[in-house]
Amino acid sequence: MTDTTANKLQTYVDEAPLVEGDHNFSTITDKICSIVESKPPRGWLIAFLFSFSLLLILQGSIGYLIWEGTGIWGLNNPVGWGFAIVNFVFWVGIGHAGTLISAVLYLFRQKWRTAINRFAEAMTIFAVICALVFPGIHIGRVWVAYFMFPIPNQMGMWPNFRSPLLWDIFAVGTYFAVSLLFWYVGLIPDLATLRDRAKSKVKRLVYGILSMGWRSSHRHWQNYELAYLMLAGLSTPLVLSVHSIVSTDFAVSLLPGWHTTIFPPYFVAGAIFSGFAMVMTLAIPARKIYGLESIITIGHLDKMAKIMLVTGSMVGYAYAMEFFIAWYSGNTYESFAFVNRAVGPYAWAYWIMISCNVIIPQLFWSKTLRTSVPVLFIASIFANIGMWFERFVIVISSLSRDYLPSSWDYYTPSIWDILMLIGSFGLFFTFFLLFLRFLPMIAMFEIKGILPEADPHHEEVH
Amino acid sequence: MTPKLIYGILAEFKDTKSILKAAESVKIEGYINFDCHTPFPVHGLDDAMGLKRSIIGYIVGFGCVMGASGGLLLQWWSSSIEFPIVISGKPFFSWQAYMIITFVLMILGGAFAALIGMFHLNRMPAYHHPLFNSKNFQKATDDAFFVSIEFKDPMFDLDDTKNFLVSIGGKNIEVIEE
Amino acid sequence: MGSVVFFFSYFGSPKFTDVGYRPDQPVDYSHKLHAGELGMDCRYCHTSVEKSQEAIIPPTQTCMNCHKIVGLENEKLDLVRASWESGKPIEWVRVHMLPDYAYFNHSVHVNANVGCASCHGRIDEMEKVMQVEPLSMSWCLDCHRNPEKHIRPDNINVTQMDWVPSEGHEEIMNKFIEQHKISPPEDCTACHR
Amino acid sequence: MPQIKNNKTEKTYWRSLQDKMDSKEIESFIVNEFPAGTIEVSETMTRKKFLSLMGASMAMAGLVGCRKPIQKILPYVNAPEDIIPGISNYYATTMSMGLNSFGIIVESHEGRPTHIEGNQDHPASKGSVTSYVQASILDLYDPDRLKSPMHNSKSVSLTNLKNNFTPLTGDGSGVAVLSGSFNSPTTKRLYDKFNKKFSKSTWTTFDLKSQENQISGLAYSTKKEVLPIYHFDKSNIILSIESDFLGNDQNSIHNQKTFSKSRKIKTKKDKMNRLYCVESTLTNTGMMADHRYKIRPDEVYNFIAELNNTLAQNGLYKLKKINIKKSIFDKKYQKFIKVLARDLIKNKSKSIIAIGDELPSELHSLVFILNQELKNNNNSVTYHSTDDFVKSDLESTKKLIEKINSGNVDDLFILDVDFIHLFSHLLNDKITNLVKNIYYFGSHKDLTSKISTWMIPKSHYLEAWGDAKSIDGTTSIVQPLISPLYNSISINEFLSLLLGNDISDYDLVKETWSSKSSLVFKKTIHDGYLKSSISSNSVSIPRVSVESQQNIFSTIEEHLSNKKTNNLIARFTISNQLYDGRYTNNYWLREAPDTITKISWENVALISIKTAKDYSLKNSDIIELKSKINGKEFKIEAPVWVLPGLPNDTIILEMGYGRELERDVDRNYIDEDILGVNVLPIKEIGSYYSNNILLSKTQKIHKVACTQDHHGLDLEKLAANEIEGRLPEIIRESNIEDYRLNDDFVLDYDRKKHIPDNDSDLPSMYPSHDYSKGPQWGMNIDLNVCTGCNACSIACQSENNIPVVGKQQVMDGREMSWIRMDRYFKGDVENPEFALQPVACLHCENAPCEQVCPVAATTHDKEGLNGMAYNRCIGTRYCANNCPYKVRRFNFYNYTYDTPEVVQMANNPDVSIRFRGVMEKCTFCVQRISEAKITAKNEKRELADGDVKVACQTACAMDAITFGDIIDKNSKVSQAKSLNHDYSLLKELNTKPRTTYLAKFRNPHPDLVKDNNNKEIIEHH
Repeated sequence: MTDTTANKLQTYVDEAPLVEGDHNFSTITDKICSIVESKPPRGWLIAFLFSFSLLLILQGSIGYLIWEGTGIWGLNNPVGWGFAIVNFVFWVGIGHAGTLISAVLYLFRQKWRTAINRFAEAMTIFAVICALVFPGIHIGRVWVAYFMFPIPNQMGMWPNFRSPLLWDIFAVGTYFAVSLLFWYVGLIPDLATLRDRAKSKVKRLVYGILSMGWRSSHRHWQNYELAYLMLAGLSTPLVLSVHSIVSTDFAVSLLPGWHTTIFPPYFVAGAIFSGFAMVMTLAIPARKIYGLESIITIGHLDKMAKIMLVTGSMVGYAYAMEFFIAWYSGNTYESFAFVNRAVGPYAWAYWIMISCNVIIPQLFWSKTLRTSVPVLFIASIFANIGMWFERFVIVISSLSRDYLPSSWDYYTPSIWDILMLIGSFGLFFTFFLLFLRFLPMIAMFEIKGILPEADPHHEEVH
Repeated sequence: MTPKLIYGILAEFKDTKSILKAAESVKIEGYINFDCHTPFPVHGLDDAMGLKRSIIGYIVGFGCVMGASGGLLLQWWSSSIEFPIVISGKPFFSWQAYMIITFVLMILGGAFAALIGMFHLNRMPAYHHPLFNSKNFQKATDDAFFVSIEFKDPMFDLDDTKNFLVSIGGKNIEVIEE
Repeated sequence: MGSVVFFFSYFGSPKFTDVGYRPDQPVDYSHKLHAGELGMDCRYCHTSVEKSQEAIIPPTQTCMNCHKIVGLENEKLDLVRASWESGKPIEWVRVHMLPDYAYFNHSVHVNANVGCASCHGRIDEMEKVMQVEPLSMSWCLDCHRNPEKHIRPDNINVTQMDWVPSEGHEEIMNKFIEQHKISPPEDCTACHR
Repeated sequence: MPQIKNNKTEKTYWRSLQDKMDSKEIESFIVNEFPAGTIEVSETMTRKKFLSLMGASMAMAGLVGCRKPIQKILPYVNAPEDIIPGISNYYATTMSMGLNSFGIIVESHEGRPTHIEGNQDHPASKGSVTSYVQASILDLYDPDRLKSPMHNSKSVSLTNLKNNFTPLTGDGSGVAVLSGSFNSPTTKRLYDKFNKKFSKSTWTTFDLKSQENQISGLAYSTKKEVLPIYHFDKSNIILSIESDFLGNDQNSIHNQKTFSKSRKIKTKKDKMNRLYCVESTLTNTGMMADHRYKIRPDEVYNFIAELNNTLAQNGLYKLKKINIKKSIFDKKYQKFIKVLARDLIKNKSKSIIAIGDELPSELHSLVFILNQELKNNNNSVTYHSTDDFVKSDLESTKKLIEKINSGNVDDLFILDVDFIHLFSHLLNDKITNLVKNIYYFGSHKDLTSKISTWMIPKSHYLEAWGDAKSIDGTTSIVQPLISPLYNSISINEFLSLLLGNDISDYDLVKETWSSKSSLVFKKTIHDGYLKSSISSNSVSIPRVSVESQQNIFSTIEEHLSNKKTNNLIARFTISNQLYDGRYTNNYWLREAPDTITKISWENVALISIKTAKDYSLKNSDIIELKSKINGKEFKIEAPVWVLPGLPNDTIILEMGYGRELERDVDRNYIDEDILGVNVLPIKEIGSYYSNNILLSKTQKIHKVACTQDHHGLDLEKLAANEIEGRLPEIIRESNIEDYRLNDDFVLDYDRKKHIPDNDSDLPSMYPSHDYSKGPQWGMNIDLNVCTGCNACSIACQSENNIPVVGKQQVMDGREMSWIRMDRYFKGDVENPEFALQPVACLHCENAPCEQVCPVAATTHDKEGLNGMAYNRCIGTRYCANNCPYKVRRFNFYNYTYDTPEVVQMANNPDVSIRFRGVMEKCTFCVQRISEAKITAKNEKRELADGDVKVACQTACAMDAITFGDIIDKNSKVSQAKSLNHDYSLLKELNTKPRTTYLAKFRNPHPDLVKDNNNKEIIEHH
């Protein structure tokens, strides 16, 4: 084609090509399948062993927790919730980017999502698993946790559907199920690819079973695409609702600092913020190790950085609003709760939160920083830290000083709190590394779908 | 060994453009039981093959309704019929509080409907299919585009169909046995 | 999933696990003989059933009231006599076990004309006492929700074992319940403290 | 609980006894009352309850595939007539303490005493209890008690002891006996016998907290050995000089009962007494005072002298002026004295000057004169002879110690006094060589038992027959509730052993009472006291001419100090937790936070804020205190705690701590070795403060478990200011005068926030639930009379099986007590005002805790109770978070799993024991409510007001707590709630609490108001 047409094409696609380098269908297939088919790089092995040992720590401390009782945590009378709940909300938040990227961006026809949606979804699922661990173990009597499910029983008792905790169970549970479906449905064609390329019998069998006998028939594609669209359509409101519902754990209570109507939107913004941060934290090393720079391009990182900038600022705005409303309400308890956050005994946590979530993202106003990989990497890690502290501040500082001063107390985490936090990362990364090893981390058929030659009319653009 | 039955004929095409044309002409020729196999959904192929819109949307809708109504019913029955308990002095059926779970279950119902519906319409899982006997067909999940015409098509004739496929530019024509 | 739920909620329920519990007792005392054939009133031995939360297992004394005179040779009674002489109580095995966090009160039920048989079954036909009702919470609630099935009119003795409600019994009892302000509680606090 | 029932059960009890009333069969009766079976049954019962822990978790939803472990039932072999299993009996008996004794009603389950309440008709208890009386039941089940007699640390059987224990022969030369003071006629009788038989022996009595000075002081003026009893209900003006009559006092229940009578406010017109308090420590009485003035112990002489003179100037002309060279008090103080004096005179015969019993005797004499000139004597203050008592005697104690040190004692008999703990610093180290035999009659393996050749275990008062007298002379019989758990004997039995004959304590008591007819005897046992003996000791004191008392004034003159001193003084007080140390092993009392400092488990050295600054000390720094006592230097180390409202350069030290015991059982969460500090070494025996203390700061730190003011709030202006802002709303109060002008002042705080006056107008998304059908339970707490003593919370602990969690857990903020006694300081740090507020579950109608529980474990019943179904609770702790009053307590660990079986016998079988991971809280004593309801149903009657009395309510001697049906407009509680100074806590949250509070009133003297109307509130240690 001529330069002019080339320019036309540019303006038509309106963006830099989503896949760089001269890729065609088969190179894409080879590139991505090879990761699964060839032996893992040493980096992977080391990372896996490390995170697996962390996972063992988690298991150990959970065992001890169930044996000894909740007392091993730093909890006390006013502060009934500690790290466990903080971690829960943190992980649920992380779990947001995945489905958001695939579902929402899919509905908005954001083609660039294809490069990252697969492992963003994977990340979601593993994060939600980590999240689900904590409400499970934080209760005093784990062995009767089933009371929370509506199971017919000899007591004739049913759960209390007014309780935000129960909403959580349903919301997060559903979110997990739907994300899993969404992810799996997306995987089927690629699993078929792996099946067809598989050398060993075992692999062919396993991938064969998983791919459900997919034969890339177009009559299937038709249902498949619509179903996928439907799932995307369903997950979008779900994604937005889940963290809103999680936020009701706090918003519905009457504790000063928790009882806030701004929580739902601001939790969602925070969740997206931390979610993208985590995607960034994972994508950057992954693309380096597996040499996927051509598929997960700087362009992608740049776009994610922009989203982080936006959501980060939204969160910042929410922080400011909280203060304003607290002051404007004229409610002494309310205003004290927030002043206490900023200058009280937990001020240190508060200011870590502010600097990580509000100040650092402002770096992304600059194009050069947005496109510098190390900056992005470090910033994203800070964002994760900041978001963890946001939950810490909300949960602990509010609880430690509520209405009656006589019961005020200070909360200090015990060693077990910290071990479990670390351990949860072990759980997360173990899963994630296994995913990288055995499943295509990038949606091949979708990438193919956005290659220029995928468009039947791509040669006759004039 | 018993003589193998014929399933149909498989022809390979080089790119999206040609598969589109091929599908079109197969349709025009009057074949019904034919199919295209592409590594990714190729746009415009539905019309080319003359496929009707998928009904999966209705299935999902049904799933949503079931989920929502089931959820609300459960909450209403258990809290105001089965065992009414005074909680925070609120009415037994405090619907405001029950909306959330109702909504969530609606989504869940829909999602499962979508999955099951899709599998059902595609008759999946189907672990055994004649096409899998073709070595060449494995490319279908990589970078090759195929048209397959089934034996049970009224117009099917081994030689005519073969020639027809050649005429519309099909490569590596293959007869697939069951 | 559903089957798992069913598994637990059926095979786990007292209906399945508890009903039919019939432990061996140190003395094979026959309710069939005493309550059935001899027609002794339950309250002869279970004295405090109208006054206290517990119906009490009778002291050895009670047995000896009669067995000082009758059944002197009966070796079934050796243990009873031994206990009487040594002053060591007989170790009966509890049949109807309520969990310790459930506080059941015999007196209030008996005084509300709930028959013994409603919970303990036809004791008068049992050689060895057996649990016939699940004694589960939902089972309690069933009766608390519609007591008219089990409450007896004043002229019927609560200890009468073979009594069966007559036609239209429930209508009569609904009136009775209103008159006597019988209000079986469904609150948690009624049984759990 | 319904008194009617008590009487009924007791009646049957007595009918059954009459049948076999000749003393021979009494033996068999005592045996029969507690047949071998009983204890076994009750044990299995508690064990059963204990199993309910595991049961609670496993048995639910029948999830247990395998069935529960086989349960054995042990019936009685020979059923005692009076015991119906499952129905608790109530017996009257008496607990004596020092010179006073309290009539009590003991609840007993299957022969197992579980709970103590006051005896309505007994003048010394009037239906209520002190925390000591309440907790004394735990001592009965103390697993560390001495279990059998020991000879040279080899245990001896009781019969063996009784047969060949004849330590005393001859005239008893070289024999010395040391005991505490006692009021039991029988013991007195044996005491006289002993002194007659062993004429050469010396019997010494010693109390750490004694009325000796008071008695001798009064004796000097009145020529009679008497003690005063104050009648606060007959007085408008009360001055307390170093006297904690509402708190740690012999007769505190009587004092509180009468005090609250003239303190309760119902309408604008009601009068209210005015309490002035002058003290060097900080006491519950001080916290109640309308005017509290701190004073250094060495200034008390001056204060009383100046008061005397001012009174003399202002109308009591008969009083002799004391010549004061130069007043050491500043203007403010002198004005106070002037106002006070006028106020006293204005209320002649309607005022009281109460003075701390440890103060020197001449002051007591003078105060007697003052009371006399104020016409209080025989009106608001009556005097009661103490001739029947064997009283503490300091001088002879000193002599005894000399004798011991100089080796003139061969056989030393120590009767239930931890001799070494008290006197180790005065005793010769080689005491074991100096004294041939030491016989120790006591209950624990303490320091004294270590040096003694013979140890004879002492029976608990609920295990032994005996008798007792109250200060007013009321005589009563102590009847056992249970046969001795261990091989122990009562003091009477021991004394008669010493006299060479082995007689059962029942016979001994019977003998003492032989003058009375056996009918009277029985009636006395049944009622718990002898009607005819009420205030039989009272003596009317003829007027004493002031002239005859010259040298009182002169002695006082000698003691006056002419300039303000600032040398360090150590002021010693009796512990609020352990009394004089006798409750060292009572974990209820140990853990109940001190009523003032809120510190549990230990004692600290309390100092004022200024002193802390001067010596640059902060909380829990360890200081070393040195003091020279007749030439020898002694020192102790103790952690510091800063408390507002203390005089400067004065260190308050609580006695009774640091008493080392040898323990048989070791608990997981309770660290037995936490004993506090024994401060006695630096205390000069007899004096209540020591001068010239040397203070030096060590580098050591000792973490102290304080249940309030965690995390140094005082260091944090932010928090302090916030509390200052909130307090007036949380604890609403008014000066009585302002109240007369504006009697619905409590609503002003709400109106300021635009909160509607009545709850129903509060906006809500939901229609409110209909609670119109009765009974609807509610509670009301009168903050105006709450002294913050711990009686209610310990009563609750005893009634509801609340576990003890130990110091570490308390430090971690996990104390379990259902009633949190909030204590706030108000006003300026040097002279703060005090606000007290007991907070238990308020049973909100719109309970925030309920809606957040995912499993409906905490729900409302139709009578408005906010119930907890422990076995449904999964322990999300969400309810606790969402409780604005923070009254829910969580079992972070399995605190009860290692409760010794004998301690489990103290458990109330009507309340389940909570397993770890379960939330618990006040239930309005739901077990008592259902008991009352069922009894009413069985008796085919309606519930009457007063049928249900909750544990805290009965315990409270101030009658601050009322409980009942709020639908019944005539019930006490409805009337209290209808008062217009009744308010609900945090009303704006629309929780509609069922427990409401009556506002606090202060009654300052108009002329003094401007001095302390500084309304800055601060929270401070």
